[in-house]
Amino acid sequence: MAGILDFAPAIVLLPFVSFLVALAVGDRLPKGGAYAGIAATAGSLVLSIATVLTVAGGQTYDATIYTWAEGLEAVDLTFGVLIDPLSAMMLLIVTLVAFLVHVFSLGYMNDEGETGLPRYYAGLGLFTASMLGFVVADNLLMAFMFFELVGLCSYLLIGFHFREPGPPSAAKKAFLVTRFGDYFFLVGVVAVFATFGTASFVGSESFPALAEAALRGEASVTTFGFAPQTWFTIVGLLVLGGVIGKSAQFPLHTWLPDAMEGPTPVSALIHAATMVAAGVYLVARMYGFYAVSPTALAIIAFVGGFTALFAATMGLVKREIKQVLAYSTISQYGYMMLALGGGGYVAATFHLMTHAFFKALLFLGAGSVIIAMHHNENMWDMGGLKDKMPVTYYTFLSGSLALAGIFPFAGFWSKDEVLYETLLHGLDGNPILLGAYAMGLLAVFFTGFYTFRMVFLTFHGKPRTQTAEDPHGVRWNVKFPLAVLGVLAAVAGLVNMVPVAELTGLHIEFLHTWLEHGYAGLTTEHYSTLLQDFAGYGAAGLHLSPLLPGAVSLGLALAGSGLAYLLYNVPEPVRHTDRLGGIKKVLYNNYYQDEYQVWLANGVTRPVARAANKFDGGVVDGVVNGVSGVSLFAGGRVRRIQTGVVSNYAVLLTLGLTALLLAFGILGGWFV
Amino acid sequence: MIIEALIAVTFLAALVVFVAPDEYAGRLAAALSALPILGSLWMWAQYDASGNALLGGSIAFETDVVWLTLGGLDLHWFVGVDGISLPLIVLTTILSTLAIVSAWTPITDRESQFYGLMLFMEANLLGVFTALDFFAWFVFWEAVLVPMYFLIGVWGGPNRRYAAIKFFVYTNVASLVMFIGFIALVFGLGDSVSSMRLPEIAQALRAGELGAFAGLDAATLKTVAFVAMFLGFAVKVPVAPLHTWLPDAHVEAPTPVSVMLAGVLLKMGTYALLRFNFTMMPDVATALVVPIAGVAVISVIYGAMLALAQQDLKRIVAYSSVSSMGYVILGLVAYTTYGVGGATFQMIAHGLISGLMFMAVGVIYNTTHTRMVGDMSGIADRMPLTAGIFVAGAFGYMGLPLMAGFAGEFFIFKGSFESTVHAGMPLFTAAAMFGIVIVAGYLLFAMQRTLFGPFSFDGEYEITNAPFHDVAPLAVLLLLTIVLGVAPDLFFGMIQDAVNPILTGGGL
Amino acid sequence: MVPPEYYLLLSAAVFCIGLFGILTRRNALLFLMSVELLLNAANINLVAFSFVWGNVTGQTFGLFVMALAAAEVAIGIGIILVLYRNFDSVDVTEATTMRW
Amino acid sequence: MFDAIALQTEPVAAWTALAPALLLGLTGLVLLGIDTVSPKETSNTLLAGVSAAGSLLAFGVAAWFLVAGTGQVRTGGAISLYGDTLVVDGMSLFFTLIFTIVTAMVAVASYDYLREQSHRAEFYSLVLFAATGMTMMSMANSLATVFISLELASLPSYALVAFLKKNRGSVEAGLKYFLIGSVSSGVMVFGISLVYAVTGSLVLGDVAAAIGDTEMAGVLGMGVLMIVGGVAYKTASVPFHFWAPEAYEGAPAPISAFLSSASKAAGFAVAFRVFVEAFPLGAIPAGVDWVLAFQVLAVVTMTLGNFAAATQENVKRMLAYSSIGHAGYALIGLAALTAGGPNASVLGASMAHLLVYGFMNTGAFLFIALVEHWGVGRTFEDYNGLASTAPIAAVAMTVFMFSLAGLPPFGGFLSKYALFFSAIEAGFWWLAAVGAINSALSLFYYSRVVKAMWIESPAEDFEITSRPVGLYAAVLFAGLATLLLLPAFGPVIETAQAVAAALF
Repeated sequence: MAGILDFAPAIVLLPFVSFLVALAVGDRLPKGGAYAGIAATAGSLVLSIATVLTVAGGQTYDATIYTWAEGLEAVDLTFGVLIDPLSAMMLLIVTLVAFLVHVFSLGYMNDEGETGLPRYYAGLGLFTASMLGFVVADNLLMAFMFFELVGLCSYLLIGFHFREPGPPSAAKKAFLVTRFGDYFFLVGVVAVFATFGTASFVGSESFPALAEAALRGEASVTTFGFAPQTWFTIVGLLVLGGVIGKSAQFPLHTWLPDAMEGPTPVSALIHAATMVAAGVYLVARMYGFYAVSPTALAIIAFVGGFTALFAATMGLVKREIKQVLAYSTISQYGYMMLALGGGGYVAATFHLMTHAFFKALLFLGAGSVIIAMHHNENMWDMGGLKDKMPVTYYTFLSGSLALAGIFPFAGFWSKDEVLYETLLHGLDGNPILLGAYAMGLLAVFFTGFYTFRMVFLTFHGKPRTQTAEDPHGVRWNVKFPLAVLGVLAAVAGLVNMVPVAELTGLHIEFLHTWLEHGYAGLTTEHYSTLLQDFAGYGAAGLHLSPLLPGAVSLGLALAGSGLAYLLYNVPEPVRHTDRLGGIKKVLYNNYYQDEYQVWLANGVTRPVARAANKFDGGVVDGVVNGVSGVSLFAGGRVRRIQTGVVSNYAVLLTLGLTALLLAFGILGGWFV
Repeated sequence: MIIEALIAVTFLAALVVFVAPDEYAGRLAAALSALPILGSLWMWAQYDASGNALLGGSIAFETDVVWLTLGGLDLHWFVGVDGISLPLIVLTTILSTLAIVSAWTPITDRESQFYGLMLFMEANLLGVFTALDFFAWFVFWEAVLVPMYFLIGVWGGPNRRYAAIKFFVYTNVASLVMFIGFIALVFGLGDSVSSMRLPEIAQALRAGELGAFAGLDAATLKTVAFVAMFLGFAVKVPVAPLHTWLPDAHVEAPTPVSVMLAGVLLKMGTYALLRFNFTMMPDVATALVVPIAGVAVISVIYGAMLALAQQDLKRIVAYSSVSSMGYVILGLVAYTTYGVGGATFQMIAHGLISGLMFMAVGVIYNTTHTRMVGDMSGIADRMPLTAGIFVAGAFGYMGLPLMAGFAGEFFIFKGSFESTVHAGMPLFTAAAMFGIVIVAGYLLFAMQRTLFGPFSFDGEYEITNAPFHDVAPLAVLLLLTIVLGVAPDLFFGMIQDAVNPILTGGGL
Repeated sequence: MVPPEYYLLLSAAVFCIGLFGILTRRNALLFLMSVELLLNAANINLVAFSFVWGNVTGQTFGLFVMALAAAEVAIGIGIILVLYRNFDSVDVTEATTMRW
Repeated sequence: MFDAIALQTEPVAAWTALAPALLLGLTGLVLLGIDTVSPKETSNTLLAGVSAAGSLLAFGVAAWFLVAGTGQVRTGGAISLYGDTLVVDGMSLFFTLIFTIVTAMVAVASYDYLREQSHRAEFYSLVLFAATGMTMMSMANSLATVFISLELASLPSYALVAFLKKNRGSVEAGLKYFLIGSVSSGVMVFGISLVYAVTGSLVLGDVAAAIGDTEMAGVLGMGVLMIVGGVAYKTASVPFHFWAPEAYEGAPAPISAFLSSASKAAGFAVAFRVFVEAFPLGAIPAGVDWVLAFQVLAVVTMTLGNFAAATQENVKRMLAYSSIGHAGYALIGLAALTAGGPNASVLGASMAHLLVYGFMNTGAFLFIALVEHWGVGRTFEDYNGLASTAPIAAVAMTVFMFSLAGLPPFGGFLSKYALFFSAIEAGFWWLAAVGAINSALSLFYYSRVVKAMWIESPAEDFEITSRPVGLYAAVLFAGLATLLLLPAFGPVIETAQAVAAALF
């Protein structure tokens, strides 16, 4: 067994150690423990690179490293590490972004003189560790546990500025909404255990394999009286609940924009690489289980497509730069879901990767802008920053082009493939996919628009405020991460240029080949067979050139960007979105999603709780007190017999005796 | 003899402390209460028994002598432990000491009496968890009420008289109901038992040797007795709707007493349910699975909803206990290794975590002299350490993975979902599991309102970090919670070993 | 000879008269006398049935009863005396300081 | 094992089996003698000492007999004396233990209680004569001796209740006790005469032999019920209980203790023997169902007693009602009898409860005596914060209260549960259920005393100067006994059930 992969657990443990260090002695370390975190993530990054290289060498790794609960006459619950192409790639992404975010934090937190830095770096460390643990998890239970820890960290980091009113509330909302999704996830985990007796991802005894076998009639599992496929769909959708929560898909997306209350590097971490990615990654991780259930796939695709469009429209009218980015995140993860549902396993992974880079970049860029603007996030107060902070501007631009999906930046390739795959399988006679594809396509236009509206409002035109006149400078520790990511955002797409391959016939879709390695049950071929056999994807076997769809989406992206250019790339841009009138209000209020969810929480649940409380105090406890009250009242009456007049006693005594005599006389028949 | 030594030492400690001067009664009590901890840990280390004490398994540290004869039945002094009782003993000894330490600040008058009673209660609790003869067990079971009555009544809050008498009478009525049910059962067994030793009775019952008695045929008698005993124990647990004594008791009781009440006394109920109803009469339990699982789900959801409506931090935690103990009932009725074992594990986990939460609330109360959510805000600014532990404890209560609460709850959910006693168990489980969302709801709301946000406090007290001996118990409990959450097998192994015999035979 | 039932009826009548006296008389002494009637009702039975059964047990017991009646009266008079001292009357319904 | 066998094998010595009763009677006479020798300056200490010594001696002898086996199965069964009108057997000795120990405690306690009183000698001697009467009651084997010994116990009691001649309460109590008592004895003796009319005999054995083939079931039934009435009076059971609350409240506290413990027990002694021996369930005519009667009385009595006690303001009166309630519990001993049932254990449980009750209830009333001695008021409020000034006594009282309520770790717990236990064993689970409900309620009012003493804070400081030796000694002794009767309950219940078995 390859030595290097045996160190895979260390990838997880290093950031955890940094968490402990920062927690214990952070206040006595320079930079509040920042260096510990940087060192740890750097170490993890190096190890991840080594891992990727080893995996590229065709090796994989799956080992149980700890038995959490040993079942007596019952299944064991274990922790294990699973290294295959997918997790290796994800490790690389996570460690890279985490490392860069740690570096960036030096600029954003330390240089800005924040307090409570040990807490911050401890949070970052634990967050990274949890995410990495989730990535390498080799079974669903372990995945869930680290999934929850990720949630905890998001709570701690979003609520970092706990002395202000906003962040704690946002943190609470983030945890609560995702918790709601995790409820279904947990039910799903339990259901998986009850159905298959195991929750491991990999191997012939893994639950996706068993599910497939069951459907092929080669194995039998407990399906609680349902047809196997129906039951698998139910279980899959239960797990999907957690995904929808964490990946901020409709209708559980509402926590994400509020999460912008957290420090910007945290936003970068959450949205680019960790928490939100976790959901999509989970679906990819257990894709074999979803692939056998067309219903689940269709729902995933539709939710994804709808979310992509829905969030994009909301992004059109936002004022704060981070809000725009937040909605773009939701929208982009919608694409990934769309791809997964549409059978584009590789496309989804691809987009996951490219998005990680360009979204991290955009957030860090926004962060540097925010530093410059003295923590004012309103784009209408900015303008003309491109000359004052060129590094930020050009990297940010690269990220924006990627986000908008403009050729040849990373986003173009991945998004293009997402749409292509979906269309392809939709044309197999799958109208839901076609609908989802339509929505996704439409969203491309909006994406281009809001992205460049943001760019132009922020960097172009004339400075609209005093701060924008002379912004606060940023140092290397901000510029370095931006530079790295800027490059990646530009070139990351080149690893999988499907259309070019189509044209030239060269085999340059490296990611495809990459994901064809690894464990038998976890390869793209296997997935496509599953999709074909059980979901009918690609059954018709029709061929479709990726060029035309690519051209269409590119055209739309350009159109959107162009419109933004016309409207906002002027010295004195005006609020054109006001022309939307009522629609703008609706959009600006996010279709009143928050309102109804808050109403559900406060307007429905709390009154019910109060009613229950009244009932408890009045009826349930009332009965208890009533009993004692009645007893005491009865006692008060009983003692009244004792009048104190001895003659009455004589009377009562006689009556009592007579009563006894009569009763028993009649009973015993003495008088006959 | 170790068990006798343990109980005797604790009783003596109680006496010593009772006559000790108030000045250093607290320190003395803490020091003396370390002895039982050592003893219980020694037992844990030496533990070599296997199987269920009631079902023919080997019994560790066993003593068995005849005490007296009643109605042709021998009453024995019969004590011993198995994998179910040992963890509870460890929990009891550790929690008692921590509770005593946490009392140093809030208890300011009649200290020697207070600590004496605490130790007296601990001794009786140890008896409850070790006694294997019904009458000996029942003596301890009832004797626990006496110190609790005083602890609430003397050192409690403004409404303590009502709370104390309510607790006293309510639980006593329950014990009497249970007593009648059990004794009727024993006589229903007739000559097949010669003593009140629980193993004898349990095995006879599972062997189906129950006969007709007092005009009831065997089946009816068994059901009636089961229901009577279930009701009797359900009050202690408490299962909704028999829970109303609990919030009053908790709110009035001083913090250390709440810790013992939630941490250990409630476990008496579930422990007894497991030992008696679910071990001795699995056939009836499985026949009544729907109502039992029903009340379990109701306890979980209803209790959580009630907690959601509270403004008093202590009431929130009190009602959430009702919620958490509902899970235990669900696990017990599942009759799977993970279900029953998880229920037992959850007793320990909830003991630690609820103790932690009550202590944390107590520490906040010691400084602010209020527990009302509305009276304070942002106190994390002034007492960060306490706030931090509070947050950690709260997440433990919400079932955060790698903390004990998650282990217990997940075992229960897994066990009851895959349970075969009734087709509806998955639905019951899913319904009960929604509790994890509500619990997150009320704890997060409470923390947001009190710990976070801009600091404001309308009271004349100076809010600063709590003294070390207030925070130390919290830290210990938090540590234990995490240790048990990361390595549940510390207890879960022996628990399963003791639980598995219950799951087979006996009409199952 | 007189059938035994008649004795029973007689004694029952005397017993009822005594009881009636107890229920109606408020004067302690009269109350006491009524009690004597109860005892004598018993004596009637004892003597009569001693004759019926032809053993002397009943008669002997009758003597004991009379003796005890005397002793009872002695105590009773004493108590009535202190009652008069404390309540200035021998009305049994006067003494009602303790009730309920 | 001494010469217990000799005691009954040699006819000449048979009367020695009466030793406890004789000792008590003699002590009473000695006390009168002392008083006549020096009427003026009789030393209280001497009187108390003599009476305590006498009763303790009697206790010792009775205990020795019980251990030695006098009159018990293993030594040839009951010793019958004077034409079988008196028997000495295990049960009589067991009850003698109760009477004598209570008498001793009362005597010791009265040492302080009577310090300001005159006519102490009469007081002590009356107590001892009453005790003698009770001992006789436990031995009476003929309806005649039953009635005579009952009167011998009652007449001194009347005088004792009214002992405080200047105290209206005491006098009123005496009057009521006396009037109800005389009526009840009238009823009882009439019942006896009816039974005689039916059976032509008064000796219990002969009665039992004769009732089988009688055609006058109605008359017999009336007689039996009237005897039930007499018993109910002595045991302060409904509907003959009316004297009890006033008598206990008005009487000097030691006498309340004496009556509510010893006298009640004596009533049960008579009841057990008479109904088991004279009207055995096997032989009794169908119409005469005294067990049902006792079931009714038991339920009504315990319910009325407890409910009335729950709302009292006066502690002493609360105890009076609670003692009615306990009479109800003890009646289970008769109410749960069945032809061929586990009667011995039922009866034995009841006896054991009476023994434990003898300690805890006496102790409780003596604590009241202590409080009266201090001149603290009688209501619950007056007891507020008593524990802070008199912790030792308060602890003892707490023991009594919880033991009466049936909580561990005290004797009352086991005795009460043994009672319910045997009731269920006999198949009367509903009796146990009623008892359970009642004891739950009793927990409420007993704990009111505890609450007042420990939880409430005193309205104003008591000026408690004295620490009366005698009262303290008696109270603490009772408390200790109540505590020790939990571990030592084994021999008690086993003896009780063994001697009870001899009756069937």
